[in-house]
Amino acid sequence: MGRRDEWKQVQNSMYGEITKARSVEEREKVPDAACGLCKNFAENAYASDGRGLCKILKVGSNIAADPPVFVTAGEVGLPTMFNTDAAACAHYAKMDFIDTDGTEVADPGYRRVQRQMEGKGK
Amino acid sequence: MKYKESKNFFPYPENPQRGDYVERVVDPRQAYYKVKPVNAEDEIPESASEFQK
Amino acid sequence: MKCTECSFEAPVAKFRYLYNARIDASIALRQCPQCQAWLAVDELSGSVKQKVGPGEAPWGKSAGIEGLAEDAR
Amino acid sequence: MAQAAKIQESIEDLEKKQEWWWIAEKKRSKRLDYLRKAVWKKGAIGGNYAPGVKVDLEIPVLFTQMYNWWKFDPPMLRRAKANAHILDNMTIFITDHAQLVGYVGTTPNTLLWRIDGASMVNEELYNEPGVMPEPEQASLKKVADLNAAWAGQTAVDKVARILDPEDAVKFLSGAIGWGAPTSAYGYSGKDYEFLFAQRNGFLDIIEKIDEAIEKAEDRTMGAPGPDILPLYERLQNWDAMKMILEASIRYANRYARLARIIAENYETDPTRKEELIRLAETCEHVPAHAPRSLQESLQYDHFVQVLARIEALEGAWPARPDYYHWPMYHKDVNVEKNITREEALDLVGEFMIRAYEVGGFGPRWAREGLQGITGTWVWTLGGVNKDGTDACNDLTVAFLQAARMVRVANPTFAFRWHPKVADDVMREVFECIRHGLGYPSIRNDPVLIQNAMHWHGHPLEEARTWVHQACMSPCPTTKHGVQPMRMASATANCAKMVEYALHNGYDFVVQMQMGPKTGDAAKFKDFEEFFAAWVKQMEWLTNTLVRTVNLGRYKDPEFFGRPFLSATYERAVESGLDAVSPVGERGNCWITGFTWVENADSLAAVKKLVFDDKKYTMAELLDALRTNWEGREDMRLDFVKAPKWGNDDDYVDDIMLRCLREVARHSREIQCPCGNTWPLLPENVSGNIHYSSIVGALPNGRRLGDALYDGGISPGPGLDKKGPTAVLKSCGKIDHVGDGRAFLLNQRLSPTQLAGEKGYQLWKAYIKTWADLGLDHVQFNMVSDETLRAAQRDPEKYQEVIVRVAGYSAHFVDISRKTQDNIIQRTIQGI
Repeated sequence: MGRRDEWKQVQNSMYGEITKARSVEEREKVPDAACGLCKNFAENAYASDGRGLCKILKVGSNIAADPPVFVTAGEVGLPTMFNTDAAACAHYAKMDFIDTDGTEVADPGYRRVQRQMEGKGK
Repeated sequence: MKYKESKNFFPYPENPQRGDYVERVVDPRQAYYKVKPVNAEDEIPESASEFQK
Repeated sequence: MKCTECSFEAPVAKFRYLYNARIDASIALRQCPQCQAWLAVDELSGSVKQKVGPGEAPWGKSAGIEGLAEDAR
Repeated sequence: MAQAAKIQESIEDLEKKQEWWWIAEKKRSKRLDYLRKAVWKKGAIGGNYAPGVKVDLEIPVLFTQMYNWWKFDPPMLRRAKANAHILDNMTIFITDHAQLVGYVGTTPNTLLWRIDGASMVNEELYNEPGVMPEPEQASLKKVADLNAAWAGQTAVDKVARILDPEDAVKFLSGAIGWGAPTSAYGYSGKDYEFLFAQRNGFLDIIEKIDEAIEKAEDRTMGAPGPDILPLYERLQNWDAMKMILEASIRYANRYARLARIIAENYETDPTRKEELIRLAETCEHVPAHAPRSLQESLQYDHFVQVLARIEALEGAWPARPDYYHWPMYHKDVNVEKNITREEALDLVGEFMIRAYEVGGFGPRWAREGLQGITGTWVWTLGGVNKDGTDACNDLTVAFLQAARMVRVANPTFAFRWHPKVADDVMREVFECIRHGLGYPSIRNDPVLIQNAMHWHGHPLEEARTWVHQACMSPCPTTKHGVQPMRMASATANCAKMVEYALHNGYDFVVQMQMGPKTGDAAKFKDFEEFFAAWVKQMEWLTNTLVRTVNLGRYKDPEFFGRPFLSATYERAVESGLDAVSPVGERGNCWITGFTWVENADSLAAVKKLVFDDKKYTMAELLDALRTNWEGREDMRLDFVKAPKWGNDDDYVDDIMLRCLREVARHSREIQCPCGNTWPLLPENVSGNIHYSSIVGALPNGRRLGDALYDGGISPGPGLDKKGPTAVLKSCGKIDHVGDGRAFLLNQRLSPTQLAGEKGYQLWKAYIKTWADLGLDHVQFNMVSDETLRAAQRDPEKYQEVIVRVAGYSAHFVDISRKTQDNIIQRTIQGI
């Protein structure tokens, strides 16, 4: 696979499926083990619409598959959303606390600024 | 009530079936008049209450 | 390091790093992962100097932590 | 109540305490007081919108209805029809006491939502706390439906699909830059020469369009050939321009009609009735015709700004109001004496307030990077005329006086200083700064005129018309000089240059291989190898951003389309091309360099401690950086103590010059769509705070999480230890013509030291040194630590304290805690 094809794959997984039209119910649901509650989730600082990157899993992983696929080697983290269900993820580690104070500024490691995450912090 | 029955409805001279419906709003910071084009025959929604000045 | 508010004890790095008082002083703000208190920490000794109330105590080269982060001019 | 108590205090007492905001309340007219307090602030508090501010859903619904109806039309025509539908049907309002009208939303507390800009912004809006109009559930459903209709169909979606996928992923990581490669958001210049100097009302422009159509039709109905083929598309563009101008006149007439309805049916006060009738007459005359009075002139300008913003969410407000409104001011106040100077001040003050209330929903990075404001409304004052004579006039002074009465954080002013500026004007400039507004910033007109000629080849006469296109960059207002659209995505997070040079191009924050693999830094044998890696990372970073924005600019007429902006541009009206098309433009691009000075300070620290003194190995340093200096505080302080920019120390200043000259060389290798250069312009707005948890630890002693320096060529806060002259001397080593497009310098001065006549003379002497050294910019904060700390303790009492953040001012209470602290950390220089 050439350079362009490799990055196209990343682009698709970052901006393809993840941004398709969703219902209000899908948008509002935050599972008990959501990626946004995991300390390995880094919120994207450009598109603050809830997408982020996993700090451990790389592109090629699929935590929705049965069995899930975990790829930890590679140059780009796995794109995921704050409310992606991570129940089947072996690397899920719930944060001790999350910071939902939107009047402070970007902190990919700790801050979650989505309305749906309000009240999810300690 | 229909728009055309309100004293706050001002029909367009060239097309009286359409017109401006004026509302007075006093919000926490300022007071203003607002207006938008409506059909004379349409019902005034409850949210657009009549006002007196 | 021990949180002066809730007594949570862990290595300094476990306390969320927030930001510095000024770049040329060894005082930094950290947040306790257990009680979320903001703490003024001496990074040289790894000890809490005092709690910083974000809504009350002014912060900067001396405010709120007066005497802890003097101008090193 | 605190306010009632303050009103009792005398102006002298308040002056002594330097509580200028209370003085302003006492001095301004009742009208200005009402209108100033009536504004719903649209700037975000840190990253969130203020309570009560809601997204406008009426406009996106109207737009989507009509845009979908005309799905087979070409871009500009389709947008003209949809936008005309908005102008004909949106709710409009007139605030009590207002003499000027026009807003980008349907009620005063609403934010414009330009739905066709970027799906990811639309998604963000759905998730944003507090901005949905009541009832919230119904609004969420409406927004979800709108988002579904636009998913993948917006301007940014279209650009992202054709970008190289590697560039797209890296740009959208949020690590190296911001902005959006589309004119849906951006900084559009206005062709003031066409509208104001040439006195063209919209009907005059329509006449020109009709002539152009007639000429083109002569050809399309004549002998066939390849040369006539592009004209078919242009004819549709002309139709679009004409259509939106006609709709704009109807929109103004809607205000006229409302004013008359209020006057005739509701208003009982005879004075206000008269005002409303005058307002109606004004809106019947402009924008259809060229203005005849100051009120019409200001109203015309405001309509142009609002109409352009309803078409696209513009992030800047280039303007030169004392120059372009002077003829009508002079006529009304001095010649015909139609209005008094006080009445003129009321209009000027309201003109500023009308701009202050404008705001649209912006993405979080923009809110965090421009905390407290909704865009950089930097208005240009002063300067020279085309023939080089002093352009300052009584309207310049009126703007400076009105600013002290209305005390808005946006717009701010930037003053084009030159040696011929009269002392009484300089005193007015100083008074604004002394009153803590943080503006005007001072710009060196002779240097910047030369700079505009050097980088972009603008002829002297055109260069002399320059206005700030955003915070800092000069742009002429002439037919070929005016830049229709500066897309902000050429805004570089420059600290990443040195960060990537240290980590072989890998970004440990976003966990991605970003820059080129320039080698394991632990194996670098000398400083030159390290510097060479820095140069490669710099070239890669600027190339990536410029490729993105060049493509966005090139494809914008197809992916977005700006009928209104085009209709107000002489060259677009003549050519029938979208104004955003590069054809006919000379080019005036610049790369905004956020977080720039960290490069020089970091490179110098590595040179000193790793390669010269050999106190630490590179491997040790890399280890300390990757663990955020944890447990290495002693080592971190050593790196802080290494030579730092701003102390007149050649060790580090020479490195700064080397860096700048490498970028300047590369600026001529990369080209804009017009074939012109891309010089660097270091400045930060509040991007230094937005990026604080995105840029990793650096060898200047900074940790991940710490605010970056406040920007431009300003020394690190508290690191300029040798006084103000040393700062000026370091900055004066830069060639402010050839090393880049402009260089922002923040300075904090003591309000106590600069009180009274003595203070003015001290400041004037400082400005003389600044000018003699050839610096192009300086701006001042003159609010004491004491006041700022008191404002942190008791924000309710200090709502009106304004500070200079970087290229803009903001209310201190509207910026995040980290930003407030960063401002307090800046050294107060005694001069």
